[in-house]
This record gives sequence, structure tokens and C-alpha cells, in this order.
Amino acid sequence: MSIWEYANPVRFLALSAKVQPFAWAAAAIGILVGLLWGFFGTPDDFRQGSTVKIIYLHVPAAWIAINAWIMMLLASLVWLVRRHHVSALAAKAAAPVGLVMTVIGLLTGAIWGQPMWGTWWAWDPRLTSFLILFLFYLGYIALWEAVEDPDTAADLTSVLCLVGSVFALLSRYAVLFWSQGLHQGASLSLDKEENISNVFWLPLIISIAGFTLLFLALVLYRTGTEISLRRARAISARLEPRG
Amino acid sequence: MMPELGKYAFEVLSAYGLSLLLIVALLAVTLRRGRRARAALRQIEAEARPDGKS
Amino acid sequence: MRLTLADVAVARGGVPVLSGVSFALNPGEAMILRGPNGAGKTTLLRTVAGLQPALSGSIDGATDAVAYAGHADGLKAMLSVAENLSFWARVYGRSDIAGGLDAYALGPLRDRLAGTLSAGQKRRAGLARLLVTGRPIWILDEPTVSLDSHAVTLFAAAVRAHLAQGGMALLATHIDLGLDARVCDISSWASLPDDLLGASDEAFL
Amino acid sequence: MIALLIRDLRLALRAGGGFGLGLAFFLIITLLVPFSVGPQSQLLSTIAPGVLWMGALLACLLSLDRLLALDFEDGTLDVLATAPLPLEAALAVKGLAHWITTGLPLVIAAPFLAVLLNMPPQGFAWLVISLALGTPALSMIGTFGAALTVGIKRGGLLLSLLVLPLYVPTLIFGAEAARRGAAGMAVETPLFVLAGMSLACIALLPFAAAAALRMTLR
Repeated sequence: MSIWEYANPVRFLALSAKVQPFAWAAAAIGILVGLLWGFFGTPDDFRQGSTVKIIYLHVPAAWIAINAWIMMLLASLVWLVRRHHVSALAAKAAAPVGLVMTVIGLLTGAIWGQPMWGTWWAWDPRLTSFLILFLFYLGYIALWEAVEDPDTAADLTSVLCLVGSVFALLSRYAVLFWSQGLHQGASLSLDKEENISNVFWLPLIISIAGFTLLFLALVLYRTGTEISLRRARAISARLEPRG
Repeated sequence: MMPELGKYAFEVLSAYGLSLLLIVALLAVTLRRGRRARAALRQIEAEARPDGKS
Repeated sequence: MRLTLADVAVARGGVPVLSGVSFALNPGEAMILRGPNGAGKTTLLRTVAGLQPALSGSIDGATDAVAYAGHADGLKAMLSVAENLSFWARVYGRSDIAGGLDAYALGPLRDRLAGTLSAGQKRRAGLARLLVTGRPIWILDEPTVSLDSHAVTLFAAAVRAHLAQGGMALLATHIDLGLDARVCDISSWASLPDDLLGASDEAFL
Repeated sequence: MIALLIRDLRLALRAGGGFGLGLAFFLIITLLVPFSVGPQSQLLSTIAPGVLWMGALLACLLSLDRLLALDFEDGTLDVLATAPLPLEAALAVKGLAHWITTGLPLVIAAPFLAVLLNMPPQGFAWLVISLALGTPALSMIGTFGAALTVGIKRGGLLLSLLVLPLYVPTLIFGAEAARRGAAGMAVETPLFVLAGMSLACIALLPFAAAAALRMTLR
């Protein structure tokens, strides 16, 4: 039973129907436990005071924002190589979720950084990279909406995703270079955890797991929606008398 | 029960508030759009296969 | 150097339009496709021209041998007729455009900007482009649109000359050109509404 | 291929071909800056490299949606796709034609506009070099964007939305090189990265653009 089985929409919907209840439940539990524990159960950081609690939103959101684009990239590759509709529609379904997570990452990052920087927005390399990622998501979604024929749309958005990913990486290093101005930035990882003592660690992991499951559940459901739209379109295309 | 948030209470609460608001909005839009699309599909399927065979 | 189609199926917008299309065109022959609007004439012509992939079946003899004339003429308004034609000639690795100009009596319009031509004159210039490319297989989609009767005879003469030199032509048109060409109605190949044939919508039905 | 280049250049030079469009836009943008940020020459000279680079970038962007859309409407793209000329080569030539008609004039005009912004003269050379290295990438990325949006009605706005994020790395390194040149600092690092990116764009993007175009023509 190779995974290509699930490229067939009918079988995908069956699988999705089975998985979704667990995904939604586990996501809810993960997020609730992660956030509540983080919010109520952890002490303040000596330096940042209580703003450190924002970590339980910022890091998971940033984590999803990045991985959603990576998932879209893989789905686009699968569409271009194997022409499986479900993967193209899954990429289309994931984009808005990635966009919202990027916005949350930006918001929480700016608010969290505010005490240290004294302003709501600072051109910090990480925040700027997220801003660029936000633009990529916007362009991707806009291209999906702009093209009428679903197949052409899937093709063009896949090409944009491939080329965009290369430029996103380029922008990442450009921003690092530009903000230091003189030398290459030290850390490459986007969401590098500060040196977190374990009391913060566990709720963070749970929260990340919760967000990941939420992403999974959302994408499964939204892909189902895209399949329904596509099926309705296919049937109506055949219903109209020809010519 | 409410933890002492210190002088950054506004920041922390606004961050949580905005983020959760965005997530709830995303959920609402997703579910509403999903329900409407599925209903439209059922309606078209009924039209296409009045005798119910798929 | 025959053009052969074997059991070709084509789709438009994910819906199969024609299936089981099989015919062969020998040098010196022409074929006219007839059929109602939206029956798939343009789709079939674009598939033979290689602009879009066929759903199934095979097309032989078309690669690098086709000159395609769609609804638009491919003329640049700001270039003169001569400049347009010589550009297309050079793209196909040739240079003489005299043949094209004479065949469609475009001599006097030679240096007029394409933008200033009437629809009929533009169409003649567009058709002259086929001559200039020197490609053996002409694929024409409604070539006689906006041509007056005199221009139609010119066009028919040009096609006859092309066939005489061993060229081939595949046209979609409703006008009787007086060519001794096989005429076939493509609705005989129309695919049934329930046919799927791997069209991109198949996965969703 | 040369035929396509000559035709495009001739078209651009003809009336309405839009040859001077990019240049005029670049001039206007640069003139507006002092009005917006005030005439203090010290301020202007510090932001001059960045302003000139942004002006050049926007001028390139402006003339992109005409690049393929006209050929799409009058059927030229359909015929080009069936011509012996590979589509990749045709699009590379399109990018080159765009660079010659839009990019090059910007590079030549930049120093004169730099004077208007009181940019230190020592930076003129580096400004020109960085623009000369960067504008080909802008043209090639733009051609890719145009190929993506050619089939879309009113694709011009979408083209900008898709292309601007792709322009960010070129802008950062290009403006950085110009700024360092003006300040007399070492320019090697940004300049070499810029050159590397441009070469990569010129080499690889025609293939992506041709793939996108084939999908649209399908």
C-alpha cells in the first residue's frame, strides 16, 4: 500500500475522515495544555519578565510558518512529477494556514521584542525574514486565485513555489548579511531556542506538537474542501450540454 | 490564580489575545467555507445523479 | 513524411472533447475539419501543432514540421509587413519573403505598418507567414475569417500550390474552398460525456 | 534568436515601444525623493545609493507586464512555441532585450541622477558597477514573473506582487555594494554575491520561465 494510494481523492477523503477526529482532539489538547501550562505554570524570566510567556505562541507559529512552506514545496514537487491532484490541492489548502501562522509569528515576535527594542518593530533579521515569507505566501495565494483553469493554476503555483523557495533562502542570507552589515550572521536556524531551562521546555514542546496537529487537521479539512469544489466543478462541466 | 505579569502584562495579554483571535478566525473561515463547498457539492451531485446511483 | 494520428484523445479544461481520432495525411493531401462550435476543432489543431499534449494516442510526423496559424495573426502592429515576414522567415532559418508577398498580393502593402492594415489584409499577411516558414505541414484554424472572396481564392491557390510541392494542410473551416480535400466531421470522434480517458478531472469523478 | 532580439529592439525603439519609459520613470522617482525627504544634502547623499537602486528596480518592474502580454495577445507566442527556436532561448532573448531597452539606460543615467542627490563622486563608479551587475538579474526575474502571469487578465498587479519578493536579495546586495562604494568601504563581498546571483538567474530562470509559459499555452 504505497503512499501514492492516497493520491486518489476518494481514498484520501476516506483516510482524512478517519484521521481528522484524532487530529482535531489531539491538537486541542496539545494547544490547551501547552499554553495554559506555559501561561500559568512557569516562572518569569529574570531578564524579560513575563514577556517570555509569549514564547509558547511565537515559536510554534514560526515553526509552522516555515514547515508549511516546506510542505507546500514538497507537494508542488509531487504535483509536477506525478501529477497527483491531491498534493496540489493540499499545497493550496496549506498556504492560508501558513500565512496566518506567519502573521502570528510576526505579531508575537514584535510584541515580545518590544521591551528590549523599545519600539513595536525592529528590522531584526528573523522578523524581516518572516516579513519576506509573508510576501511569498501572499503571492502564492494570489496566483492560485488569479488563474481560472485548476490544472494550469496548480502548475504555475508549483513553479512559483520552487523558484520562490530558492529566493526565500537567498533573502534569508541577504537579510542576515544586511542587518549585521559587516559579517555573516552567526546562527542560521530560524527559531533557535534561547538557552531555555527545562522548566520552560516541556510546555513549549507540547505547544509545538499542538500547533503541528492543528496544522495537520486544518490542512486535511481544507484539502477535503478543495476536492469538493473541484468535484463540483468537474460534474457541472459535464452536466452542461456540450457546445 | 492569575499569575503576576508585572509591567509587561499588556504585552503578554495582547500577544495571546491577538494570536488566539487569528487562530479562531482561521478556523471559522475554514469551517464555513468547507461546509458551504460540501453542501454545493451534494446539491450538484443530486442534480447529476437524480436516481442516486453514483 | 506522412502525418499520422493514432487513436488520439484531446481534452479542454479537464473535460475530454475528442477521442479515438485516427487519420493519416500524405504529402500533397489536405483535410478539412468541420463540426459545430466547441466540438474541439481548435483543441485538436493545437494538439497536432504540439501546443498542448494529447490525452492518449500518438501523433507522428508533426515534430518540427508544423506551421500553425491560429485565430490571431502573429503580426506586430509597429512593424511593416516586410519586417514582420522577414522576422518570421529568419526565425525559421530562411530569408526570402518574396514568395509569401506575391502569393497574397501583398507587394503594394510591403512597407505599410501592420497596424494600419485592414483585418482582411492582416489576415493575408498572417497566412503569408506560413509560406515564408517553409514548413511542410500547414495547420490553419478558421483561415478565411475576415477574408473577402478575392482573398479566399488567393488563399485557395496558395494552398493548392503548397500541396503541389508535396506539402500538407489541415484546416478547420466552414467555407467551401474548392480544394480537392478530404472533409470529415469531427463530431464522429466526439467523446461521450461519461468518457474519462485520463482527463485531469477524472480523479474527481 | 538574433532575429528575435533585433525585432524586439526595433519594436522598443519604434513609437510607443516604451524605450524611454523606464528611464523617464527612473528620473521622476529620483526627483521626487528630495521633495519627500527634504533638501538637506547630507541626508540625501547618505540615502542616494539606496534611492537610485530602488528607482532602477521599480523602473525595471514597470516595463515588465508589456514584455510578454503583447506577444500573447497577437498570437506570436503560439507561433514561437511551434518554431524551431527553443522557448527557453526565446525567453532568454526577451530578458536580454528588456535589459538592453530598460536596464542599460538606467545604468548609464544613474551617475547623472546621483549628482542630483549629492552622492559623493567616489561612489559613482561603484554605483554603475553594482547596477550593471544587478539589472540583468532584475530583467531575468522579471521575465520569469511575466511568463507566470501572461495568461492572466490584468496580470500586471499580480506580476508586481510576485516579482518584488524575488527582487529582495538583488536589491539588498546591490544597494549595499553601492552604499559601501559611496562610503569608500570595501565592496568585494556584496558585489561578488550580486554577480553570482545575477549569473545564476540568467542561467536558470529561462528554464523556469519557459516551463511556466508552456503551462499557460497548454
